[in-house]
Amino acid sequence: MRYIPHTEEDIRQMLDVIGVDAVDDLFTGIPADVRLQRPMNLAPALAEGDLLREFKQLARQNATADSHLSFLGGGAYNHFIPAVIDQLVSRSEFYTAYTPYQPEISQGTLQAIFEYQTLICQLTGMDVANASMYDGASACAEAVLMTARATRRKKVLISAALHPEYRETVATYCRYLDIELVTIPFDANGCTDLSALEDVLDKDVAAMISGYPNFFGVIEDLAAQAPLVHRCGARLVAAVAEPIALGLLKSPGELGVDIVAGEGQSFGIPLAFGGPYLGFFAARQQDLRSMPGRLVGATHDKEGRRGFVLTLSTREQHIRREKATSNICSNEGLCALMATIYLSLMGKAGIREVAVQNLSKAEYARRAIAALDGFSLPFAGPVFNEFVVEASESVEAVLARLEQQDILGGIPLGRYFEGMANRFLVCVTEQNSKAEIDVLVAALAGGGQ
Amino acid sequence: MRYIPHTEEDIRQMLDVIGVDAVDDLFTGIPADVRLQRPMNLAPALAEGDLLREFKQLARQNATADSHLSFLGGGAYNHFIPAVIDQLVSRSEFYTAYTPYQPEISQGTLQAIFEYQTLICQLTGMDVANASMYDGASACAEAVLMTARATRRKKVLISAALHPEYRETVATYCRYLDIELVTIPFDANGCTDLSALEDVLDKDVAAMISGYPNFFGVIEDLAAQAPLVHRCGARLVAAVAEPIALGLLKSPGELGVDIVAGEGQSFGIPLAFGGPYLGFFAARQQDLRSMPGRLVGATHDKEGRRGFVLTLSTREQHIRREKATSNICSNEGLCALMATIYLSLMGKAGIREVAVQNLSKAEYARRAIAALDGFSLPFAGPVFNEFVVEASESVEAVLARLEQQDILGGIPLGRYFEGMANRFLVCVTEQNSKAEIDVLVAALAGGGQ
Amino acid sequence: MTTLGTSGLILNEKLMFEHSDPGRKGYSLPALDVPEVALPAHLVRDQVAGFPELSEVDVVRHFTRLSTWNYGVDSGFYPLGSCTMKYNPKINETVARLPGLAGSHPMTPEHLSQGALKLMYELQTALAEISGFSAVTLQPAAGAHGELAGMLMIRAWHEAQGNPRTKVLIPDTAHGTNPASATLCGYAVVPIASDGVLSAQTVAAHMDDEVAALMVTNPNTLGLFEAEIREICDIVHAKGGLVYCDGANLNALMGIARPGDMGIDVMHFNLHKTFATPHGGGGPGAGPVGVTEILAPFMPVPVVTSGASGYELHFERPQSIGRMRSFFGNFGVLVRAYAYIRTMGAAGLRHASEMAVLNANYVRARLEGTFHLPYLNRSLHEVVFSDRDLAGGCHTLDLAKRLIDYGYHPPTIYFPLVVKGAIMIEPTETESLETLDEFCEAMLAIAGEARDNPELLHAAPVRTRIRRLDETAAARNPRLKWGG
Amino acid sequence: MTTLGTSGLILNEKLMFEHSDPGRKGYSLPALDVPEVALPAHLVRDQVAGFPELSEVDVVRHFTRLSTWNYGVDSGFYPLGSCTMKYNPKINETVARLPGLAGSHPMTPEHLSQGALKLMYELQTALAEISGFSAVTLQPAAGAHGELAGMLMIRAWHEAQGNPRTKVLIPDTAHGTNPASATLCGYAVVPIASDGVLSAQTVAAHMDDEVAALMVTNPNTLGLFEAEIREICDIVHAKGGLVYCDGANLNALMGIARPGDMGIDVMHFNLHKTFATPHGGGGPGAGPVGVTEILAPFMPVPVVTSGASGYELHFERPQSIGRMRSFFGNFGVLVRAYAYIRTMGAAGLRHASEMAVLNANYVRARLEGTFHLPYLNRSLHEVVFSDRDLAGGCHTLDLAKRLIDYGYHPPTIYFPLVVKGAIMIEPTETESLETLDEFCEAMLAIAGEARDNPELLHAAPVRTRIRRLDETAAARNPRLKWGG
Ligand SMILES: Cc1ncc(COP(=O)(O)O)c(C=O)c1O
Ligand SMILES: Cc1ncc(COP(=O)(O)O)c(C=O)c1O
Repeated sequence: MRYIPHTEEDIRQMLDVIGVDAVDDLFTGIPADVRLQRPMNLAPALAEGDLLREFKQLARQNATADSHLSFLGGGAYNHFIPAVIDQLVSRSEFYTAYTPYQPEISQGTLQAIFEYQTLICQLTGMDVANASMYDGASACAEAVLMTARATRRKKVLISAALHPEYRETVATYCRYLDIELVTIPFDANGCTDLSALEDVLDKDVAAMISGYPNFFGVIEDLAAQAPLVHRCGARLVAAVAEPIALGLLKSPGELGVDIVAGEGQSFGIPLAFGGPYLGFFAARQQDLRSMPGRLVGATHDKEGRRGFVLTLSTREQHIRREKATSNICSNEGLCALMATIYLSLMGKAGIREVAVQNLSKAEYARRAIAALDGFSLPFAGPVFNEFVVEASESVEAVLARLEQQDILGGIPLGRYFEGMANRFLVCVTEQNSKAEIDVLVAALAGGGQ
Repeated sequence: MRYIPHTEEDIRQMLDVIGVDAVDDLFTGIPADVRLQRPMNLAPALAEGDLLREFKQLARQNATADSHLSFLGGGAYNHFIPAVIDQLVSRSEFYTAYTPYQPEISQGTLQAIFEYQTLICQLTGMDVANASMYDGASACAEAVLMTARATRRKKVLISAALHPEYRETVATYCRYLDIELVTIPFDANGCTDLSALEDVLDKDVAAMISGYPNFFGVIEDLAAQAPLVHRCGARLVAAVAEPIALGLLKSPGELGVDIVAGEGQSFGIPLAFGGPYLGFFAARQQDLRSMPGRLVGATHDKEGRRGFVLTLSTREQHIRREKATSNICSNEGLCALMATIYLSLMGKAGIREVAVQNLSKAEYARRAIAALDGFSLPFAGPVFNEFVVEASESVEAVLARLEQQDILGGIPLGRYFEGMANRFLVCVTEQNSKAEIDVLVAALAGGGQ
Repeated sequence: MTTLGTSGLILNEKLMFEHSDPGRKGYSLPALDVPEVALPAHLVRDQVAGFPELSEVDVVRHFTRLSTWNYGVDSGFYPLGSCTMKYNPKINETVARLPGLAGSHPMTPEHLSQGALKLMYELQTALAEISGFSAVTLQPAAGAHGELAGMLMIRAWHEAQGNPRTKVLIPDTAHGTNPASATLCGYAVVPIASDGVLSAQTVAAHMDDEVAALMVTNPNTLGLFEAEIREICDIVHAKGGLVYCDGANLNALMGIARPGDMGIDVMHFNLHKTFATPHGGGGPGAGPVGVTEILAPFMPVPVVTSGASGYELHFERPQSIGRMRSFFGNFGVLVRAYAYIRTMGAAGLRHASEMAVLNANYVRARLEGTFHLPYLNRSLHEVVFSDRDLAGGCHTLDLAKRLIDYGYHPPTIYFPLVVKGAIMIEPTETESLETLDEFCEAMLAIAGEARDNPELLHAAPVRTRIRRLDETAAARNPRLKWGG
Repeated sequence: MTTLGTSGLILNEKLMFEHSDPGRKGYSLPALDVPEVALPAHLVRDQVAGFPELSEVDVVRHFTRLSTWNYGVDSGFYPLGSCTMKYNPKINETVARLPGLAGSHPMTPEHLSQGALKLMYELQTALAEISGFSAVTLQPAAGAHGELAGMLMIRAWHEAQGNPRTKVLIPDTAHGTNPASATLCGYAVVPIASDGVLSAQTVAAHMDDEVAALMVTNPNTLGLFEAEIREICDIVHAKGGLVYCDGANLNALMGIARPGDMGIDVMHFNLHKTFATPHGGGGPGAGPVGVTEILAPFMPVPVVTSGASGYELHFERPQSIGRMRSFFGNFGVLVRAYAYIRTMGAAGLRHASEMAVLNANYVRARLEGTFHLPYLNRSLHEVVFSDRDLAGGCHTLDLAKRLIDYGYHPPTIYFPLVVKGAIMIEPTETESLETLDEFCEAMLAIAGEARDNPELLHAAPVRTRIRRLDETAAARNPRLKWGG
């Protein structure tokens, strides 16, 4: 076994030093009645070459943007990933290390996290960001819990236009914590209904949670939500599933948001059938000590040299145990590193340019589809790189027809929203050329005739 | 341009320091009449994502062992490449460095070459090995030149069963150096004809060059050649195109060979349409100072710590210029590193086991094909992992039929040898499962009916 | 003797923001091939203030240099107890990057994701066999996330029985995530004292019908098998409670004993520990959860099933606790773990556990005479010493820092809390006798230094680019971002 | 000021053979699925004596540690003159590894290798346009191999004219490979003196009808343009000779001037220099050769052509010098170079040359007052100083070693031979002003140290894991293998 270095002779020698006769003697502490009395029933071991063949076989059974034209978004986005990222995160000093408990031999990870925290703050307009959460949905759930802690209130409002998986995750986390979740409907623009929000808001409300952009791709009017929410002493949480948008849209911070929880997958992280992704989490100074997750801070060594350490860990489970701000321990370190590299490559100009490309391409597609017979746009609000299309026939039929032409045309919304059986969500990114969009439009048109 | 860091402001500042007004002023040393007065006519620049798409498109137009069953050998072999190799040679300290001129910051490369030299000596049974040559063919040509230098003789005998591209390369190198090349025919075993060899050998002969195994896959009887060659004071050179064989076959050193020149591609180096590969070169102590190429030696620093340096460079072009033992400068360093890693993974047991698998699989295929109507084995000599098949119809027809079934069945020999229009060379490695071999045999049989 | 650690040339590197040069670019995008669109001005921000402007070269050098300040498993021995820092096989990195796996969108229709779903299904099945549970969910992103999922299932089960109960028993050796997870389910945590191992008697004493569950770790964080586990489970079950097992230490047990066979009801796996997936500088990991039949209906949605028309995602599970996150789990991590299981096979996994235990016992045997060993029971995959016998006023922290100078990653320190100045060493099975011997010699040498020249420990590390950092200053005046 | 270089933790590592443990394995092979065959005993060796026995973990750590003792372009500034150590783009590494390119067997029938052949054809065409030659062969594996191919073509052409001639003129600034390559073609080398640049007069004085060729480097190894090149070519041609150009320094000229337009007949490219392919710790490179129309028939076989039925390998070329090697060239390197050209485009390549020249002139301007500059002509892509003005008995070697302590790879030293104590600095265009400033400050600081504290230079490097090595001992008593 190439991963296990022990030779027979090594084992002999080690048993002698330990003073037992056989490896089995090391397990005498395990009572016989709980020991497994048979070999495990697993597929036979594969040599490396056979393993590779088997996994290539599995890989071939998945459609991807290499095999299909893809217009799928909905919380996971097909953005270009510069080759630099994988080559740098493949440096074993990064990916085979663990949490930087020993700062003197973890400065690479620590400085990178410090930079990551800075980039997230710059992007979101927040004061502090943590070192990462599991994903956008769980980060959003942690944000909900944090607002309840910080405000000592137990009611949380959630926009019906928030990503439904985020909503479900929030519900799971709140399930036994006596937090009441109230859904705020959306309006004809596909935006959170402000008057409905105003109606529900009261002094028991800990927070309002809005997508930015929301699940329909629509850019919520956070500037209008913020004063309403703040008036009741509640927190406004923006959940950002597509953070490329932040290269172009007003930052949540500018709009009065208190907490930003989001999904960083768009920042150079592979689609990978849904994970590992990157939950990012940023807040105002006021909530610093309620924050979940790890934080890296700058300090200095004995000789005055700058260095970085994990800090404020009295918030965390390993110190505070049942009183911790979260149970999170391992987070998504390497994904945060990918995002840090992505953002450092894109920089000030690139993040803007890629955002503009997404916006423009989605708009081009949106107009073209809207002009087709049999298709319409149910929501009027401004969108970023996703939009909802309504078909005059069943979405399943439309999408199946597109599949015939190797197009993954969008996400059916019927599974998430009642009354949306004829709607689907189309995403267009900088990866979709005009020619590809034209193919999609023609395919939709072709079927509509 | 992401590879060029200069901003307009940087350029301005630099021009000021230099004391010129414009970048163009730096080129005043180039007379106007040799300057290009138009933009170069090249395809437009591609963004990274488009480049990747374009290269994927090119890549799709090549058949490989992923798309076809491959039985191609002939100097380039489809062996399994452990994933470790690419991940280690992708460490930028290795692949973005150059020749280790500054040993204090090149010890990684230097120690690895020292280990490589050791491994090649162990494998070939030679005393000294250099740091690499371009490939097997050019290494073989350099060996010929070395024997002429060392013996001060001008006639070199070459087995007709040597890889034809090696033979051609030797001819190119010798073209204007007044070295006479004499071909020694092969016999019914597909082996160099010993009596023909004996006939030609005389005191003018600098060397005899034999493949081991030879181009037909046949294991030459070097033990018989050596005394004949040595009797005339000539050198016996073994050219090893498939060094996996050395895991099992007597080492050239044991058989009396003086110089081993070979191709190291089999040792973990991708097929890559023929290069970059790895020329390895090893010799006896007697020829040390005539050797071409770089050598790494052990030494120590001021404080007695072991370290490694380039040594004996008075043989080389940068010191000796027109009197150098070769003109080689850059060699195949990274490929030598790949081979070093490959051999360190395979080790004593692995190199033997993989050799036995190649031998056994080739033999299985050989017997099965020999049993087919319409196919026969023209050569009787013992083979390693390649063998010649004779068809009763044209090879082109046979191979075209196999291609229809996505099989790359072998290399037609008619292009290299007169009278071999009906013969082809089949290679079977550890990568070909029994099932694959059975498919090949069935496909051959199917067409023969 | 030359030590593994020495000093050599290392390059300094500023923060990326300090390298930034206005107008410099590190990206490329194709020219926009559709009309450029503008949003209404009130929606649009200025360029992101403070964002860096770097060339690709700047970025590559920046992170390359940063990496050289780190220490990974590929650098050397990393006996970080409780974290199972075994070797991360390289082929697993390769297969996880196959375009058909890394490029698969989670919203792709199921019939076009059969490879991914099959892999998940097969992994669930293998983990169930290894652990002895009936069903496995792959959704949780890490161990703590698995704990939360598992404890939520326990609570949901109690709710379904009509009484959620109020308390969870947790031994003092437990990891901090255990109480934190229990709290997130609305339970009060009752810490219970163990004497190295938990006695059935103690559990019985605490067990009542307000106790929803006991959370154990087996082997526990002292590296000791909870020998009374079966009896303990019976006691808990008899009072209507359930038993959660923190499976962080499964590396001691593969093929040897199965938590599901011990009476345990729920357990999370740490794929980034037992199943060799890389720790990534702090994640991503994956924390699948195995459950007995009674808890299966409560698993998070969706569940991967195998049906007549292929593999499917099953959403309609009325008793489910719901979703733990978006999509289906840390798939890229699952790919690596599955590759590991397929590479090892049943005998290989068992051999891994055996050698992990052999290695821990060997280190124990070599150090036992010099370092204080608070619990003398037979160790499994890790061993916990204390700093009691360290001379010269030196503490565990000093020893840890001095190990850095010797070229090793220090063990886990000051955990578990029941051992004062704990030094928790988990070698894992991928370390050779040669490595263990060199490490033990370093440990013994440091013990000698503590006696003869304690300043060497207090001053350590001295070979690193920077020396001991002022953590107090960091916490007192938090600087958590550049310029901030 | 903190310098780039500092010292930090580095791990020692033995030779792989010193780690070996009998019976340990680092490989896996599927079980043999056909009957095992044995060869006659007299053909079979014993196991390879001395071969290592290591686990995969051992191997990974071994080479990981070794790598940390190296310095690459990704580590930092590497101004190794004449070698054009520019940044190696990462996407090029990615595309070279695409399975359809990396896995393509060179004996695959042409109609099943159209992607590879197209790439080669397009690269030939692009290189021809960049250099101004009519035809390009991609076969040579490195610059020196290209020189040999080019000089063989020159000789073959002369042979075809009926007189091979006997001599080749080579200026004293030339790289050692130039005379060595000429010798391999059976020519006598006549070194000719230049005064920085070659004068047409000098060439005329040496030119006669025994001279087969002049080998120039343009810009030459002093970084100076051979301004009389056109006249020189005319002189050589007038006497029936041909002009070879060592194209190692093409990075100064892209889009600005083309060797083919200057009267040059043959030139090799160094793709690993000008076209950004990685140097690999000493190769592989690639050394394509461009030729004028009259020499095209002599190019090595096979030649890649584009025909009605697609791209083809053309073998039937009766005047060809033959093959330079097996197969078609260092294809993997060609892939990267082609990717580079497609990324840069015409304007990008020209910009690269401009910025390379700007960078060299900037370094020159900053150091000129302190370091002795033997030739005052306008520099192109590199600048050569001497150590004449270095104080304290310090020489170029001392400066170079001290630069290591400062965190830089030293420049090329003691070449070209015409400058005593040459310090040959080629920054390349991928270095930023910030990097150049820091490097220049280090150079100036070292010049100051030479004056004030020369021992710092003599003792250097002190920050590296090992100090200056005894090269004399290595050569006197060669130990070229382990145990040998
Ligand atoms: C015993 C134990 N339980 C739980 C955890 C938490 O696991 P994770 O970090 O994967 O969330 C750890 C992590 O170190 C652990 O050691
Ligand atoms: C001027 C010059 N010519 C020729 C060469 C030889 O090129 P290669 O090393 O690619 O063979 C070099 C290499 O450094 C060089 O600098």
